[in-house]
Amino acid sequence: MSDTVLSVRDLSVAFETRRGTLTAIDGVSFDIAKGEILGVVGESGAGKSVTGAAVIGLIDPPGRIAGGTITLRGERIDDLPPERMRRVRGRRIGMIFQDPLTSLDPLYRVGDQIVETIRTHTDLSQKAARARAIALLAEVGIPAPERRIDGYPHEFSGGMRQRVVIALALAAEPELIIADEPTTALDVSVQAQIITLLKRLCRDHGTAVMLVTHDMGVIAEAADRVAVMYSGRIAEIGPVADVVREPRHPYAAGLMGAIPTLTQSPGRLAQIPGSMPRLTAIPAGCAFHPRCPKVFSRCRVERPEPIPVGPSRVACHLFDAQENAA
Amino acid sequence: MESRLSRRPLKALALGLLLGLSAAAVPVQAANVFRFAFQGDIKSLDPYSLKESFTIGMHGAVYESLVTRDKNLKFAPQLAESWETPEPTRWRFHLRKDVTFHDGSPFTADDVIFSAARVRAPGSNFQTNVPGDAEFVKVDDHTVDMLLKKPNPIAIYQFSTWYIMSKAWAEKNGAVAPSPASATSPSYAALHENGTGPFVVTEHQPGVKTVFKKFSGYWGKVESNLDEAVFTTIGNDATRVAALLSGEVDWVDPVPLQDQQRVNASGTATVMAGPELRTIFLGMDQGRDELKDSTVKGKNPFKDARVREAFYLAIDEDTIAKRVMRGQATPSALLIAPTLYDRSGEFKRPASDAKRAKQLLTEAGYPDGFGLTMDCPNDRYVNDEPICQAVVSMLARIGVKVNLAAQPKAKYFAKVLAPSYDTSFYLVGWTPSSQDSHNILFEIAGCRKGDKSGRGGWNLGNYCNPKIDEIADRVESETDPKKRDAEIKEGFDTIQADWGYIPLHQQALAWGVSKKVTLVQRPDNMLMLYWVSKEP
Amino acid sequence: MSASAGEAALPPPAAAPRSRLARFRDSDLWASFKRSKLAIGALAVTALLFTLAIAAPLISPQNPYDPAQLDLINSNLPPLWQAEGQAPFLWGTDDQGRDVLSAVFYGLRLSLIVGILGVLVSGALGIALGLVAGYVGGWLDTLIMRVADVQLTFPAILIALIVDGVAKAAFGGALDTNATIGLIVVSIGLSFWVQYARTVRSSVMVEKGKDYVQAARLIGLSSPVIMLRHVLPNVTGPVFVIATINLALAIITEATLSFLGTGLPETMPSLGTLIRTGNRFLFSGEWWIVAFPGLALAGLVLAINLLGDWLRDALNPKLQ
Amino acid sequence: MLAFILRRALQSVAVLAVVGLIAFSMFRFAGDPVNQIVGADTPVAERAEVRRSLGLDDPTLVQFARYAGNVLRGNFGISYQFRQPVASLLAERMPATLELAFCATVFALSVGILMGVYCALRRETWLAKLFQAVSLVGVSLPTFLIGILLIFLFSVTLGWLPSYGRGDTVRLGWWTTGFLTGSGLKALILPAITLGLFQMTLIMRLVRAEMLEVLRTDYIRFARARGLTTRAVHFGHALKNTLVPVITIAGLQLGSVIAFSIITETVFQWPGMGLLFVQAVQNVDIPIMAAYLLLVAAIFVTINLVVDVLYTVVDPRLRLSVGKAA
Repeated sequence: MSDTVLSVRDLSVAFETRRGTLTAIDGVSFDIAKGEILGVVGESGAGKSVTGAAVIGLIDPPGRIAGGTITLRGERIDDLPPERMRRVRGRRIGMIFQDPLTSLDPLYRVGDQIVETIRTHTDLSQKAARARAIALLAEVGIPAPERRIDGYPHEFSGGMRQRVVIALALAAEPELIIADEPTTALDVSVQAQIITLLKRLCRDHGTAVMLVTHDMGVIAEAADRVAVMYSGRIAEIGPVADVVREPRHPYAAGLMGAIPTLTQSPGRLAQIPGSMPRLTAIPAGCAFHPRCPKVFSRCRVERPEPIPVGPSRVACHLFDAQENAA
Repeated sequence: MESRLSRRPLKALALGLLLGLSAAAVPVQAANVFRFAFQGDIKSLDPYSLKESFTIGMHGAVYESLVTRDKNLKFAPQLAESWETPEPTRWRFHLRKDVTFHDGSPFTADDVIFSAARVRAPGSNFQTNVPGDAEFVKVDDHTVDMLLKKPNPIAIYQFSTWYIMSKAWAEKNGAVAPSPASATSPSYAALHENGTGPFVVTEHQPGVKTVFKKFSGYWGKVESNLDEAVFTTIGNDATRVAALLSGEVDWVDPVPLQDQQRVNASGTATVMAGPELRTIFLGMDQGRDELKDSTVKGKNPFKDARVREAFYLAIDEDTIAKRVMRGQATPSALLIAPTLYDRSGEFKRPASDAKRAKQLLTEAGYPDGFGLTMDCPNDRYVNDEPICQAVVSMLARIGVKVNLAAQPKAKYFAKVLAPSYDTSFYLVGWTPSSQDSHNILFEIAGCRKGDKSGRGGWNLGNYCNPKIDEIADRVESETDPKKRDAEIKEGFDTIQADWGYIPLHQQALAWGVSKKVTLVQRPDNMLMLYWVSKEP
Repeated sequence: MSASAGEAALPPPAAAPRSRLARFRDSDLWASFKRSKLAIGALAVTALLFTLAIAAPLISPQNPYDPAQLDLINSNLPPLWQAEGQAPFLWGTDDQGRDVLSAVFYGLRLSLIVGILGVLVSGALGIALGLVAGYVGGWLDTLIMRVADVQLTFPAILIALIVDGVAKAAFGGALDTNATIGLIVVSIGLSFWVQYARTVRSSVMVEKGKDYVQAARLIGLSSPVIMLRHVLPNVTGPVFVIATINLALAIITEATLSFLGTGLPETMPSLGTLIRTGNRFLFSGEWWIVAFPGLALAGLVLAINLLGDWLRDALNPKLQ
Repeated sequence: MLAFILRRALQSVAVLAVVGLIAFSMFRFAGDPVNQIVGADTPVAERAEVRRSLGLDDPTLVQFARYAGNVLRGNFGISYQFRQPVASLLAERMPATLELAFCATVFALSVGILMGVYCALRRETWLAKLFQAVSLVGVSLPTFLIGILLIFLFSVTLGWLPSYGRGDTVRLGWWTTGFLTGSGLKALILPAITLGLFQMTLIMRLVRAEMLEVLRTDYIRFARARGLTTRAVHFGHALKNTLVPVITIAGLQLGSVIAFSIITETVFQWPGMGLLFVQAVQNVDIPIMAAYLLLVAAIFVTINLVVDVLYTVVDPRLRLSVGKAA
């Protein structure tokens, strides 16, 4: 797909702490095309959410973008002044957070929050904005939206609230939606509905989606392509079918060990012994090498760069080595 | 040209504004209001409720007595035009005929007879103001006789603070008795007044403010040019001084000693100082067989005259007067102020001598001293608690360890006064209300018998020498001033020889007075509103 | 995972056993302490004032509580650096010839004693009631928490005044100094327990639901004891913060009581009493009588408040 | 909601009953009331008569019932010092205290919230640090010292404002007000500041802490992700959510403002209930002390109830827990 919406190149994010600078994201690159859903997976602390936050420009101090570029439809947005970046947020990039229970301001009616978002980014009148809000609620599948629009967040169930959040993210017809663990906090039965909804909306509106999750099941169900992150780097990125069925990177392979289906209860993700290193103690060379079953000497000293392997790109010396060996 | 035109309306506007402002600034013939503040409050308007100088003075603006005292404390007629003693036991008072109460009713002999009964009724704080054995008889509407059982030259000495109330008014409002009939009903006379004086009370909020206004139907001529006087209580010393200095009030009492210089330097107010009639003294419990709250068990050291002398000599009154009182006190050898007793000059205060005091204690069997508790008020007299503290440290130097219990006057008096007389060693100030030495010999130095006469009523330590009671009785009926003074001297000599009391000093009055105000300061520390004038 | 990933990913405590001190030095508390100059300053001032208070009898030129050492001749002397100042009265003397410097040292001591005792009483009361309320629950919990609500109505001053008034009415007459201290301590204890109780109670509520308590119950262990062992470490932080801030409040309360005339007597002055008596001389130019005790009190309370403030921020994980 | 309010009301009544019991015990057992009423020289027979007229011979329970009945009818007994019904004494003083407390609260709330918001939004500016420092000094200086310093500065040295009392008041029915005269308004300034200062610093610190916490919540992040203006995020969402717990605390504080006015009223000789109470304590006037206790409790309970109701109005979720009392 050539119609690239988002393009991230060599993105690094650093946090200044009293123990020195911690690099949370280190040289991450990927693209998302129009209407495409890119899944981003990894364990907690792998840098998935930080990547999302970096794209939408919401990294709070002491964090900052330390390097690389983010371009939206060819326009660089990582160095925009705050006020211009604000206009990008909501208008061109929408965001969905993990916990619908806490994402909505409890003191305002949901309708008011949607209208507020619409009117911030468009010239619609109060009345028109309200009509659009009702339409949005209907679109995300809220029954009786004319009535529910005047409800408070606490009057909605978790799934319904996530639908409201999605409606809010869609309010100004953004080109890109960053969905940060949109289903994690929901019941399993509701998860599937939300994913289906997300997919449908994305298809209907042609919106690009960055779907951050640690749940391979969700990825398999929803994503077109997937990026596997480990310790702030992309280990493997490629079409979902390839990565899931034929993971190349040993870490990705470990992740795919057990993919729960949406109808089953989610099993444990990491079947790999050991745990991801802390940001303060990322080993030299390949960050995964202490846990890697196929580790060899080069992994301990040299950091692998992503190299094309089939339709995917994989950051692993193994494939270099294979070529060498062959 | 154009600019001149445009400026004109502005000018006119400014002028108009100015005119308007100045018109608003000129008050419409403002009433001449005197604002004044005292550290305590006027609790009750009932003139028989509380024998306290300031309150009595305030009542004196509203109520009047048969016989009053003038600016020099000499007797002067008030409701009685004149009086005579046709025989030693009969006093005849000729009443003024042109007097009406504030409610418009006329003043007659019946009111005097009623007031004589009420002032001596239970609950009155002024029972001793009128001789207990006196019988009042109406001769006609404007003549009253007072019949005594025995001659009494000082029978009317306390009449100036015995205010006359209206019989009809009291009866109508259930205020016949000084204390209300039932303990659960409020007292009418405490909140309302009906006197004959030059001022009426138009507003009375106990503890907050009391408003006096000129009484249009007053019988006499009033020196004061005030239309209104507003009284407020300001208990806090600093606040009170600040109010005077900022001109919010025209008169305050007292000005704390340490602030007097500042008030005088302010340019807006001055301190009116003068000797007060009140004498500050220390008393010792000589009645109990075992001293209360003391380390001495089974006996009372104060029963030994040497111990009392040791206490007397240990206390350096000169230093107290100079330092604690900052010179605003006159050390006194007597329990009465010099102006009230002609032969005061013959008495000398023994000089302080800590060595001798220590020696006396050793002789009395307390070589290491002993411990006891001292009671002291902390909001009654000028620097009362600092005086007590100074006494404590002076006694510490001869080995006497004093535990000082300083309390607000309400609690203090509740403890040390009748009926419990719960004190071993205390500080009190006393002004003889008759302004006569007999009162000292009778109430302060008389043996406390607990009878109705009131003898020894303020003898909190029960110092008792029967000789003084005999002298007091002779003084009471003695009519020859010379002989009387000699008798009194014998009495005071006896007290001193017994080391019965430790007189300290007469404190100086310290009124803070605005320079706009002229008024009269009498040594009895009463502010009389009818002598107050203020530059309008 | 949120954008604050950097902070959440701090290194785990090293596995090897280390000394308590070493662990403390490595802790966030210590790190944040080193960073905060204000906290260091506050601790230094507090430590200095505590030391002065403890060492008062050793370093004071005079024992201001011993009346035999006071001499009226030396009254109202200005500080040493002024023209009429006299040795050894560095900060001048009050109207009784009391050395202001010594009086401040001893006053600090007394103010701290009253404050600390008050905090101990309120802490003990609050923790006990909080434990009971949280553990027993039911109507007892409701009762205790309702009483706590009522309690909040009445500031320490009001309680102390009422306790004082009632005590004086009941016992009649003046109380001696020790009884007065006791009265103030009780008043402070009675008015500051609520916060401890609420903190402990909520912690107990959380622990009560946890598995180990249920498990302990099942195997017949005395669960209150086990809970105590788990609850107390959890609440040490908050309780310590409350105690620090309450100590400052208690000292102010005592001073205010003294101002209203129900505090410590002038013969045995605390800082509050010194300010009350010195207040009389504010207009007269004898500023040193009130200024030094006032500064000492303000400094003490400020330093303790700063410490408490910093402790609260440092111990609050949400604020890191 | 009605049930909730009803329950709170019932609890309030219970609280008042408890305080009533305490007040009654003070009244009855703290010293012999007879001693306080009659003179010291009153004979035994008369004392017995007074005792009977007060009903002190009845069983304690009967006495309490009678006391409670009297209190409900507004009869708090007769003041020992003033020989007046306590109820009318208190009624006379109440306007002074309430007007002072009102002004102090308005001052504390307006300035406290402003400063708190500023400190939360501009944490690192020198002005915010100055506010923080001032607030600490504010709580570290005893109220009476602040009052005296203010008098010293503004009344004595500068001569701008009066040092004591209420100035001229206007009588409106039984209420006296200082709001309608120049001198009355001027007289309010110093005492209101003195009384409000402590609450102001408290509210400032509370608002600051609460707002910092709110700014970290998901819905604020989400609001920013929606591209709302900083203004809308800070004042539309963050401030409103901050104020919910602040209302509770401020409401509770109003009760203690009234009680704390004891000190301010003493310093400024403000003719309110607090001054009356201090005088009552000094003079062991138990009926006034007991009535004051009851009154403060009643005011507190009423405020609490109002706050609860207000809470349900402001916060649609109707959170039952009374916030996190700081």
